[in-house]
Amino acid sequence: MREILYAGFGGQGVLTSGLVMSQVAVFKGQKATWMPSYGSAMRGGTANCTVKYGNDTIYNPGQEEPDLLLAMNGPSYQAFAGMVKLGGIIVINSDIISGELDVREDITLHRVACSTLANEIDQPRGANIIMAAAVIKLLNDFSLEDGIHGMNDMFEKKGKQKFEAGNTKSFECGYNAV
Amino acid sequence: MESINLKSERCKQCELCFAHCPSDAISFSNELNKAGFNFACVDEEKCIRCGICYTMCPDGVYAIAINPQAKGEQ
Amino acid sequence: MADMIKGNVAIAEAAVRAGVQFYAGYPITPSTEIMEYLSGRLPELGRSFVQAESEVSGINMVMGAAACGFRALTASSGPGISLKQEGISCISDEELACVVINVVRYGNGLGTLYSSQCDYFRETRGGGNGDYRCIVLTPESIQEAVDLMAPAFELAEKYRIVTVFMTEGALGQMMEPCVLPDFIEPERHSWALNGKYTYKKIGIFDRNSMTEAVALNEKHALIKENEQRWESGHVEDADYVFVAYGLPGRSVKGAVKELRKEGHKVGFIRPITTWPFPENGFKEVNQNVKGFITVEASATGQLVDDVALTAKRVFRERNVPAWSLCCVYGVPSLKFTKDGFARIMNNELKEAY
Amino acid sequence: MAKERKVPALIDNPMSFCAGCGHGIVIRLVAECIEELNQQDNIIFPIGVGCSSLLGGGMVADRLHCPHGRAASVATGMKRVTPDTTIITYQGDGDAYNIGISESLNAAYRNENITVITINNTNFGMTGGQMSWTSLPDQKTTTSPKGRDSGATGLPFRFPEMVAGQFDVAYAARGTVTSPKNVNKLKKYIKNGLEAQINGEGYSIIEVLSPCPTNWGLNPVKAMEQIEEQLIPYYPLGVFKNRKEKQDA
Repeated sequence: MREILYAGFGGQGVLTSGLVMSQVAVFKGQKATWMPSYGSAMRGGTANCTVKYGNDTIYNPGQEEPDLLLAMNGPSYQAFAGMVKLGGIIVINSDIISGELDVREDITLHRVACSTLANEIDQPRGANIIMAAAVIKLLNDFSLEDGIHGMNDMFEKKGKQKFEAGNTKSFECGYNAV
Repeated sequence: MESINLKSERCKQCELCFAHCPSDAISFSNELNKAGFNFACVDEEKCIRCGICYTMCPDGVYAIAINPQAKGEQ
Repeated sequence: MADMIKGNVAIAEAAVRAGVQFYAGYPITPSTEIMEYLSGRLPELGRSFVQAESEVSGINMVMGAAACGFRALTASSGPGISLKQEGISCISDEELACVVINVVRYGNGLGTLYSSQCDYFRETRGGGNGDYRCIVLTPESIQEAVDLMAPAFELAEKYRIVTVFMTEGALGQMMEPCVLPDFIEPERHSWALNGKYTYKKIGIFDRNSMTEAVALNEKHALIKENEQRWESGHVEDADYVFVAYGLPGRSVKGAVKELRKEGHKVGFIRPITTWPFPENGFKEVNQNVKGFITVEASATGQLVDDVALTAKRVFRERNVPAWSLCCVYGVPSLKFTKDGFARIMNNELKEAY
Repeated sequence: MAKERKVPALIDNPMSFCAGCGHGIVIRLVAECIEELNQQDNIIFPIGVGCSSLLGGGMVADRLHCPHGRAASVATGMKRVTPDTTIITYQGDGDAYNIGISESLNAAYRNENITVITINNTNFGMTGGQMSWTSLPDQKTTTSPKGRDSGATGLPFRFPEMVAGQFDVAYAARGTVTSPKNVNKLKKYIKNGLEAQINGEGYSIIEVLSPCPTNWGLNPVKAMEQIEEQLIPYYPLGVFKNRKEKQDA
């Protein structure tokens, strides 16, 4: 079973990044859960969600020990980097988290300048999709095609199919960025 | 002919009928009803069947019937 | 293939499919999405939704709709349910049927927004003034929650009682796939107020409380006998049996699986009804069991009281100790349960009873 | 020519109100209107807590004893699921205006299609005559033994005028039971309120100034005089919001 923690400022789209991950897993017939921090945390401060997926029963949908942390801002990195599983992965938004970082030796750190990339491909709101794709690539459980199909299926069911081309472009960009 | 009928057992002797009767037809019995009140009585000769007692009674004591047979039976 | 769906939204849609004709309530985190969803969905189906001016008013509107024989629902959280107790007590007294959802949040008074199980005592004891109980259903997953919605109403109507659908903030806010139940079209209750004076019960005067108390006790006894629901595993040979409901109950099943692999003879009982408490589940437990351990999201330990009382009834000849692992709020991790178990084995944690 | 006068079957039972209490007259008027509008098999009464509760004991109609003050909310739930049933709340001033002011105002605010009958006797009758929000300045009650001090406890308010002035309601009126003339006028108000509901015009309220001889310490006839002399000057009788069709006519 995989556990991923998506964290950032409210409004950065981390909850959607996590939802894309969970929906891709479900699309491929796996079990998945998505659990957010909620309430006052949704309006301003930090937002985070834990996604778990796999073929076995998910007993606890809550956070335990993430295999991967996506940190979209500095406070999220500071708060959660220590919780990542031994030998785990951390992906940071290097547009916001810059300079020297205190990184655990067992961790593989990936820097993705998601906002810069989003602007380069003319998808200014696509940073979170770029990150969702980067996470899917790094965990190596689903192919690029599975990821795109799962994501597009999700947005279509929400009635947001008009963004499909843009989302696909962002996803491909993120998948190739790591 | 109209008749005036009373359910005396319901009377609580509040005297609102008595106070508003235009023809002084109402008096109170010396006997007590089951609830312990000196219940209202109507002098049928004086009564003009105007229905004001019915209007002012909070306890449903009075009824005016347009029923000659019933009158005959009384 | 089912898609990811939010707990509160799935619960609300399940209520629609169970035939809910009327909803009234007041928004409060973390239950609000139920109300938001129904505000659009019910009118779309020609049913009624009222945003009430208060929690108090909301439950009384539910009382009115329930009295007229329709499936009526309200939802709230911690302090909101406190305000509804007057109405819940009156609905119970009038023997009307309705469902009240409590998406439990942590804390006393206004509390906080964290997920919790701290309302256990209130919900399982009736909650308001008087001598009544509510049937309390406690799902462990979104799937179980949607599957329990129609039974929640069926139980309420079968016994003319309030069913409290007690879930947790985390379950309301999380997402996972579920298969939604089919639509049902319930009939208006035969005992409903219909304007034609077919319902003869009257108010507090001219009533015989003695007779009614006897009838109420008989009803409660019948519910206890017939309606206990639980899930259990590995209890026949267990030295220690974990007891937990809701999301902690689900998490504990994972911890039991791992502890078993590590050679510990542990089992679990997961109450699905916390009232009536699943005493029958305890009768299946190994006669030589060494203890019960609750895992619960409250600071003080509440479920442990029912576990200890039930152990006393089932194991009459000896005192089986009961421990409580309290995680205050949230969902206890598998590690939390396993660490707690280790502390109990090392005599580092005193039993509650 | 005399008219036939008969207590409607709906309430033709002994009621346990005190001697000279106005409730009995109001209930009879409501029942007469229900019969005249042919609603006797289509009616539910959400009943308040207080002396109004005693209606439950004698009435032969669907009724529900509501939590104290909440009748307007219970009525809302009833009306929303059975819009063709006539729903009448029957409450006292303590129930509707003190503990239930929120529910009462909000039902009016929503223009809920129900009829509210409030018996205003300027005190809490059932519990023995405590001060109500409608008690007059200087009125002696068991919780204002030296007379109501309006500076400390507020001034009595006029609910029908309030909702008529502030909210989009269908009909608001105040009547009393002090004389045959006033009783007949009150019946017209009640009938208008019920017709408004039956026609789907919205919220209607009829407040009734009613005597409480027991707690006022007066005989029933004197209690009626007290209404004429002291209550009516503060609580004027009349229609404060008339039905649209009536205004057009």
